[in-house]
Amino acid sequence: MFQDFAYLIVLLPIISFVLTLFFGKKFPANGGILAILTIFTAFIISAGTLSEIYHGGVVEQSWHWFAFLDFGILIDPLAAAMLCMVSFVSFLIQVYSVGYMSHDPAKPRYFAETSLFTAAMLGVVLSDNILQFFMFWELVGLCSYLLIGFWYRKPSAAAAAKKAFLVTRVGDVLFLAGIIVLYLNISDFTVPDGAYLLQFQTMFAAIEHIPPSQLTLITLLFFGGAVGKSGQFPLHVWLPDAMEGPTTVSALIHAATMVTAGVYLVARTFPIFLASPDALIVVAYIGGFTALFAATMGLVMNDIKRVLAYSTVSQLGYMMLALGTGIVVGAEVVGMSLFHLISHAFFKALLFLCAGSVIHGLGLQDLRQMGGALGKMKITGITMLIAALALSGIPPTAGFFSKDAIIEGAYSYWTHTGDILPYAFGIIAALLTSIYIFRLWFMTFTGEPRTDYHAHESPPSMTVPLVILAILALGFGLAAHGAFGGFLEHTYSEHLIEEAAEIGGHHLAEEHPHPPPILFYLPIIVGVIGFVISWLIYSKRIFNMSSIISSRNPIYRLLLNRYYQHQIYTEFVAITIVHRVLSLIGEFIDRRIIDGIIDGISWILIMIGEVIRRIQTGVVQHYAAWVVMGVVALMLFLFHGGGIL
Amino acid sequence: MVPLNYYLLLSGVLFAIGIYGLISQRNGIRILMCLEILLNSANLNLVAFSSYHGNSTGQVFALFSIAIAAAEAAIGFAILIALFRVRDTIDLHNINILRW
Amino acid sequence: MSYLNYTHLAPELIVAIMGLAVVFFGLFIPTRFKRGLGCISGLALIIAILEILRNGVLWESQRVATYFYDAYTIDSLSQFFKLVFLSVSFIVVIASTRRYKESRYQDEYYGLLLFATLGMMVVASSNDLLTLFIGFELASMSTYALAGFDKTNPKSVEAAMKYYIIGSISSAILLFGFSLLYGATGTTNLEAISAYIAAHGLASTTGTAILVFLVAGFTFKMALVPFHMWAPDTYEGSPTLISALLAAGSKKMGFVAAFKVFIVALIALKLDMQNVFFILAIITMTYGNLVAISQKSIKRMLAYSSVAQAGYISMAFVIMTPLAVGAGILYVLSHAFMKTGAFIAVGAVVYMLTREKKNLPDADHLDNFAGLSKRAPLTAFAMMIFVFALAGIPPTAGFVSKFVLFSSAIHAGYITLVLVAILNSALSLYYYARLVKYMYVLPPAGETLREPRAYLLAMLVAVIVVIAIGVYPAPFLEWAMNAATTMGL
Amino acid sequence: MTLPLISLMILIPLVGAIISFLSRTRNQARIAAIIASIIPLIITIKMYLQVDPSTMWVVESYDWIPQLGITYKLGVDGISMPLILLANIVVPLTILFAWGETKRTSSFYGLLLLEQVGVIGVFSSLDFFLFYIFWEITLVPMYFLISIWGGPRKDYAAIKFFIYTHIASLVMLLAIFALYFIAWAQTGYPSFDIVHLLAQYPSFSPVVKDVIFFALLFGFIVKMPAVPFHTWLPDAHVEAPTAGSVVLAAILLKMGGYGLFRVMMPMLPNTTNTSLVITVVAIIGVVSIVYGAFLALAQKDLKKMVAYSSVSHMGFVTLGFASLVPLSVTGAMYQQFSHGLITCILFMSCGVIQHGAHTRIINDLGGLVQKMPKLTFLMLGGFLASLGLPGMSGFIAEFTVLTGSITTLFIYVMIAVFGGVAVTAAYHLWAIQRAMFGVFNEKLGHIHDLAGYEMLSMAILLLLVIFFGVNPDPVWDFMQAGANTLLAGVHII
Repeated sequence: MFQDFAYLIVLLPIISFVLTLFFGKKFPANGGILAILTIFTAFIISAGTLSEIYHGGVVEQSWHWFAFLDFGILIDPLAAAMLCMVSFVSFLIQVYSVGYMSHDPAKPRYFAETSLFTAAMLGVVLSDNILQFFMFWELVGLCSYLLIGFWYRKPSAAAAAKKAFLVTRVGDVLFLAGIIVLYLNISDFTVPDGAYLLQFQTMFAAIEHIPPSQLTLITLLFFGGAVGKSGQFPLHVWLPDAMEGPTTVSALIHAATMVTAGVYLVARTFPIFLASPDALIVVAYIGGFTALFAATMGLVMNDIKRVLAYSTVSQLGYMMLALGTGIVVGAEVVGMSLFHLISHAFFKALLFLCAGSVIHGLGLQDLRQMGGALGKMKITGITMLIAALALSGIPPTAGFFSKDAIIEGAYSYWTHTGDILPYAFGIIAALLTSIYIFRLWFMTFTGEPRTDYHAHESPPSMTVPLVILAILALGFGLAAHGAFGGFLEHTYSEHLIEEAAEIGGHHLAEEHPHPPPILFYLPIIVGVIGFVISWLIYSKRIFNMSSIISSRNPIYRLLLNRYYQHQIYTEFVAITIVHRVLSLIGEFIDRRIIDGIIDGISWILIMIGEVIRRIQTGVVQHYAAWVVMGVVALMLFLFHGGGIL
Repeated sequence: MVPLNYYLLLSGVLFAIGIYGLISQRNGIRILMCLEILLNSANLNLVAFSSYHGNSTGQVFALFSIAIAAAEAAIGFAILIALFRVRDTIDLHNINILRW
Repeated sequence: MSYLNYTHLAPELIVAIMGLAVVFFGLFIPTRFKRGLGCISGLALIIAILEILRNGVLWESQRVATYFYDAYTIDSLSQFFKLVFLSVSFIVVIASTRRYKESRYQDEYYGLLLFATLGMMVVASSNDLLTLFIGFELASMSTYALAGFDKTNPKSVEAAMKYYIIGSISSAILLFGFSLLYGATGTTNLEAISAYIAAHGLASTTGTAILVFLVAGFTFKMALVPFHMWAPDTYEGSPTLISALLAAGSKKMGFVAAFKVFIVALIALKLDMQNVFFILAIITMTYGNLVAISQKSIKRMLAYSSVAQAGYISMAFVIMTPLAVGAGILYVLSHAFMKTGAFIAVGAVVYMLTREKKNLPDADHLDNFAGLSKRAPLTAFAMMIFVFALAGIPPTAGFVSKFVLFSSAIHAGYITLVLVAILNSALSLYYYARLVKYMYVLPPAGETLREPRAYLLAMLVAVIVVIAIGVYPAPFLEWAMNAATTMGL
Repeated sequence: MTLPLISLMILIPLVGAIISFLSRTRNQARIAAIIASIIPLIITIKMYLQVDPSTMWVVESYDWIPQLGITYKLGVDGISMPLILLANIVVPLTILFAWGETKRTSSFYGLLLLEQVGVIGVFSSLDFFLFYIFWEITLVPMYFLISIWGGPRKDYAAIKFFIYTHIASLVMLLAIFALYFIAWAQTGYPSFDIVHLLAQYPSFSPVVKDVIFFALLFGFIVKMPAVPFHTWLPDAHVEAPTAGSVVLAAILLKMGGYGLFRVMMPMLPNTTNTSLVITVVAIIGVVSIVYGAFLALAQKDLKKMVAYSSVSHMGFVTLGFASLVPLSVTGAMYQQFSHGLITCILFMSCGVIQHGAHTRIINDLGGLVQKMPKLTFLMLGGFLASLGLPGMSGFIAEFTVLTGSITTLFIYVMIAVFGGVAVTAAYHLWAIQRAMFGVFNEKLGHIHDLAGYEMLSMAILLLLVIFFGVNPDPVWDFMQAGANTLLAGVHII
C-alpha cells in the first residue's frame, strides 16, 4: 500500500521546495513546518515500504521519459534502508533547524533549499537507472552549492560553495564519462523485456557482454564520481570548507545526504565493481588511505566543525574500504558498508547537531577558546559524548558494531590476499579517530573556560533531536546488527554476485576465519587507548603540548596546513595552471593570432588602398600616360604572354 | 602609286607624335592640337585603306570622322575657355584639385 | 521591305526631335517657363520607354529589323539597352527639373541630355563601325559639355577637361583601331567583319593590335583600370546628376559597344579577349574596391565603386557563355538603376545643403551624411537601399545580378575569377556599410532638411526598379537572356 | 482552402516591422512588435499540433525564376520545426525584455522583427536561392542593432560581424552554385531545390564533392561559430545591445547548425573520404568545446564570457553532427534548441547588470545579490542550466550528444567530457561568485533590481528551460523523427 505512493517520497519535498521558495513567508515557521511535514511523510512512506518488502520483493515503477529512457523507481532492500535513514535524519535535522535558524532572516530560502536537498538525495536513492541517478546526484551537488553558500555575503562562504561544486564536479565529470562509456558498451545489447537501457537491472544483465577491461574503466570512472561526492582522497578538499554553511547544513551534508551518495553509488553498482578485476582493490586502497589521511588532519584542527569534517572524510573512507573488501567477502560488504553508513549517519548527525548546539550556546567555534561547557550544557555534552564513543567504536554503541565488521572484513582481505595495508590503514585510523574526537570533547566540555562566554543550553527543538539521535547512536547497532545484514542480502541475487565474481576473477571466501583474540579485540583496544591518550593530554594535561604544537615542527605544520592542499589545488592547479597559463594562452591565441590575422588582413587592405589611390595624381597627362601604358602592356601581354586561362 | 605601308608608317608616326605631345605638353591648346593629330592619323589610315580595298567606306568614315573632330575641337576649346575663366590658367599640370 | 517601315525607330525619333525642339524653343522661351522644357523632355523619354515596351521587341530572341543598309538593327539587345539609357535619362531629368529650375541654360541642358541619350541609343542599335562611332561621339560630346555644365564651378570644369582629354584620346585610339579593322577586313559592317574573319582569318599581329586598340577605346567608357583614371575625377567634379548619367548611362554605352564589337564582330579573337578581360576584370574590381575604402567624398567613393562594378560586369567578357552575357546584361540594367539612384541621392543631399549654404565646399563629404536618416529620412532610406544593392545584399537587384553572374562564372569553371569577385564583394561591404553607418548611426550633422520632391520621385522610380528586379527577376532575366541570344553566341 | 501558414509566419513579422518602423511613438512600435511577433508563435503551435514530423509537411511551392529553376518553396519538418518554435519564442520574449528601450524605439523593434523574418525564412526554405536570401537578410538588421545601439567599439564589431559572416555566406554561395550546375548537367534541367540538389550530390566527381562540401561547411561553421572562425562572435556580442545579443546567440547562430543538419548531413556520408571528413568536423567540434570553455574562463567581461560559452556550447552541435548516430544528431538538434533558450537568460542577465551597474567587468562587480535578488535568482538558474545541470534542457542535449557520439567518436567525446564539462562549471561558478555574491562593491552606487517585464521574460525562459529539461519529449520526438529521416538515407546507422 505504501509502495504505490513511492513517487511521493521525492515529489513531496520538491513540492515543499517550490511552495516554500515562493510563498515561504506565508507559512508557519517561514516554511519550516511544510518542510518538516513533507519530509516526515516521506519517512512514513519509506518506512512503510521497507516493512512491505522486508520479507522479499522489490518495488519497481517506471514512466517513459524520452528517447530510450524512463523515469523509474527501484526500491530494493538497499534503497529502502537508505531511504529510511535519509528521510529520518533529514527530518530530525529539519526539526532542529527550526530552533537553530530562528534568527536568520532568510528562513524560507533555507527550508526550500534543504527540502530540495533532501528530495535530490531521496531521488538518488530511488533511481532505477544510472542516468536518473546521475541527475539527482548533480542536483545534490547543486543544493550543496546553494546551502554551503547560504550566507552568500561572506566571501568565504561563496568561495567554499564554489569549491564544493567544482571539486565534486570533477568527480561528476568522471562519473558522466563512466555512464557514457557504459552506454558505449551496452548500446547494442538487447534489453530484456520490461527493462530499458541504462537501467540497473539491464546493466547487471549486460555484465557478461562487456569486456573486463571496459568494466574496469567504467567502474573506475564511477568510482571517480564517488570519490568526488564522498570526499575521498584526492577530491576530499571541498568537504572541510563546506563548513561555511549553517551547521545544520553541515549535518545534512555530512551525515545523511550528500557524502553518502558516493558510497551508495558503489553499493548500488556493486556487481559491476565485483565483475571488474581491479576496481574494488582501488576502492579498498583509496578508502583505507582516506580513512587514515583524514584522521591525521583531524588531530590538529582547532575549529570544532573542521574536526568533524575530517572525521566524516575518514569515516567515509571506512565505508569505501568495506566495499573494497568485497572481492573477498562478497555481497555481504554492501550490508557492512551500509550498516556503517547508517550508524555513522546517526552519530555524525548527532555530533554536528551537538557542535551546532555548542556554537549556538557558546557563540564560538574555536576549540582553543572553549572549555568547561559541560556544566552549562548537560544534554549537549552527554549526547556528544555518546556520539564520540560511537565514533571511536567503543561497545556497545552503533559505531562499534559497524566499524568492527569493516575491520574484520579488512582482516579477511589480509588473510586471503596477503595484503595487510587496508587493515593497517583501518586500525591506525581507528586509533587516531579516538584521539581526535575525545580531544574535541575534552577541549569543549572539560576544564576551565579559556575565554569569557555565556553558555546556555539550547531550546528543546534542538535538544530533542539530540536525544533521539543519541538513543539511536547508542542502540541502533545493538538492535539491528543481525537483522540488517540479513535484510540487505536480498539486494543482489546470489547468482548475479557469483557470476560477477567469476568475470572479475575473484574467489569469494566461503569461510571467514575469526581473527586471533588480540586482533579481534584490537579495534576496541585502540579506541580505548585513544580515549586514554586524549584524556591524559587534554583533560589531565600531563604533557606540555607546546613542544609539539609549534610552527617549527614540520609534521605539525604539514598537518595544520592540511598537506598544503590549498596551495596545490587552488593556487597551483586552479589559478596558475588552468586560469593563468591555459586560459591566458588561449586568450593570447584568440586575440593576437586568430584575430590578429583577421585585423591584419583588413589593415593591409586599407593600407594598400591608401597607397594605390596616389596613382590618381589629378594631372591629366599622367592619366594619358596610363592609358598609353595600358595599351602597351596589353600589347606585350598578348604578344608574349597570353593563354593564362 | 605609293605603297600602303608608307601610309601606315606615316599614320603610325603621326599617332606616336600625338601621343608624345599629349603626355609631354602642359599647355591646353597644344594638347588639343595633339588630339587632332591623333585623329588625323586614324583618318589617314582610313583613307589609305579605302584606296587599298577599292571601296569607299573608308573615305566616308574619314569624312564623318573629320566632321566629328571639328565638333570635338569646338567643345574642347569651349571647355578650355571656361577653364581659363575660373582658373586663370590653361597649364594642365596645375589643374588637379580633383585627385586621389 | 522592312527598312521602309520606320516604326521601330520611333524612340530614337522621339528623342531626336524633342532634343532639337527643346534647343529651338529654348531660344524664345523666357527662363521662368523653361522648366516646362524639362517636363517635356521627361515626357518624351517616358513615351520612348513605353514605345519600346509596347512594340515587344524585348521578348524576341531574333533580330526584328535592320535599317540603313544594315548599319542599324533593332533587336532585343538594342532595345534592352535603349531601355536602360532612356530610364537613366528619365530619372536624371526628373531630378533635373528641380536642380536647374532657375537656370538660364536649361534648354541647352535638356537638349544635351537628350542628344547624349540619343547617341547611346544609336550605339545600342548600330551594326556598323561607322554608326557606332557616330553614336559614341555624339554621346561623348554631349556629356563633355554636360560635365562642365556648372561652368563657374572649378571642379566641374576641371572634370569636363579631364573627361574631354582622356575621352578624346580614347576616341582617337578607338578610331585608329577601327581603321585597322577596316584595313584588315575591308568592311565596317560588324557581321561582315565576322564573316570575313571566319572565311579568311586574321593575322595574329593585326588581330592583337586591333583588339588592344578597341579594348583601350571601349574600356575607357567602361572605366576599367588602367583606362579609368578620368572616371573618379569626372564623377566627383561633374554636377551630380551628370555623374549619374555618366556612371549609369554613358558607361553602359561602353558595354553595349563592346558587346557588339567584341562578341558580334571579333568572336574569332575570343581567346585573347578572354585573357585580356580576365586580367582587366580582376585588377579593376580589386583596385576599385580598395581605393573606394579610403574615400571621403561620397561621389568619389561611388565612382570607385562604379569602377569596381564595371570589373564585375566585364567578367561577362571572360566567361563568354550565353548565360554569362545575359547575366552581364542584367547586371548592366541593375547597376544602371542602383548607380543612378545612388548618385541622385547624393545629388539630393548636395542640393539640400547648397541650397542653404551657397558654395559649400565638399557638399558630398562623408561627414555631411552623418545622421542623414534624421535630417532627410526618405533620401537616407533610398540611399541605403541603393548602397545595399550595390553591395549585393538581397532582396535587391544587385544581389540577383551578382547571383546570376557569379553562378554563370562557376558554370563555366572560372573559380579563381569568382573567388576574387566574391572577396571583393565582401570587401566592398566595408565602405558601403560605413556610409550606412554614417546615415543611420551617427548623430545628425545639422537641422532637418526639406527633401525636394523631384529628387524623391526620381529615387522612388529607381528604388522600385531595384527592388522589383530583386524580388521578381524572372522577366528581367528573360529580357537579358533574349538580348544575349541575339548576339549569336 | 488552407492558409499558407509558413508564408504568413514570415509575412506577419514583416508587416509588423514596417508598422513599427513607421510608428511615431514608442508605445505604438512596441505593441505592434509584440503582436506581430506573437502571432507566428500561435501559428507555430497550431502547426505543431497537427503534424507528422518525419516527412516534409505544410509545403508551399510557387515558380519564381523559372529560367534558373528557382522556386518559392517553403516547408517544415522535424528538423526545422523546433527551431522555428525557438525563434518564435525568443523574439517575442526579447521584445518583452526590451520593453523599456528608449533609444530610437521604432527602428529597434522593427529590426528585431526583421530578424524573425529572416530566421524563419532560413528555417523553412526548401530552395537554395530562397535560403540564401533569407540567410543574408538576417545580417542587415543585426548590423544595425550592433552599430546603432552598441557599445563603445560598435563600429569595429558591427563591420567585423557583417563582413566576416558575409564572406562565409559568399563562399557557401559558391558551393551552392557548383552543386546547382553540376546537378543541372546531370539531370538536364535547372533546379535550386535543396532536396533535389542533395540527391544529386553523391554522383559528383570526387574532387568536386570535397570542394563543395568544405565550402558549405565553412559557410555554416562560421555562423555557428566554430573555432577558429569564431572571433567575430565575442566582439559582436560584447558590443551588441542586450536584445541584439539575445537574438544573435539564440537564433542566428542556430542557422549554422541548421545548415549542418539540413544540407551537410545528407552529404556527409557521400564525401570521398567520409572518415577523414568526420575527423575534421569532430576535431572542430571538440576544439570549440574545450577552447571555448578555456577562453570563457579567461574573460574579465561577463558578457564576453557568455559569448565564449556560446562557442563552447555550439561545439556540441558540431560534435553531435559528426557522429552520424540518431541519438547524437537528435541531441545536437536539442542542443540548438536548448542553447537558444539558455543563452537568452545569460545575455539578459548581462544586460540587466550592465544597465544597473554600468559595468560588466566581473572584478568590478560583487555582491549584487543584495541589490538584485530577483536577477540573481534567475541568473543563477540560467548559469546552472548553461553549465549542464541535470533537470535543465542543456543537460539532456549534452548528455545525448556525448552518449550518442561515443560509439563512433570515442576519443573526441572523452576529450570533450574531460576538457569541457568541468571547465564549463568552473567559469560559470567563478563568474557568478565574483559578480553576484560576496561583499557588495559600494562604488557601484544605487542599483535597481530588474524591471517587471524583464523578470517576466527571463522567468518564462527559465521555466521553459526547466520544462524542456524535465520533459524533452515535445521537441525531442520531432527532432528524433527528423534525425531518423535524415539518417535513413545515409546507411551508416
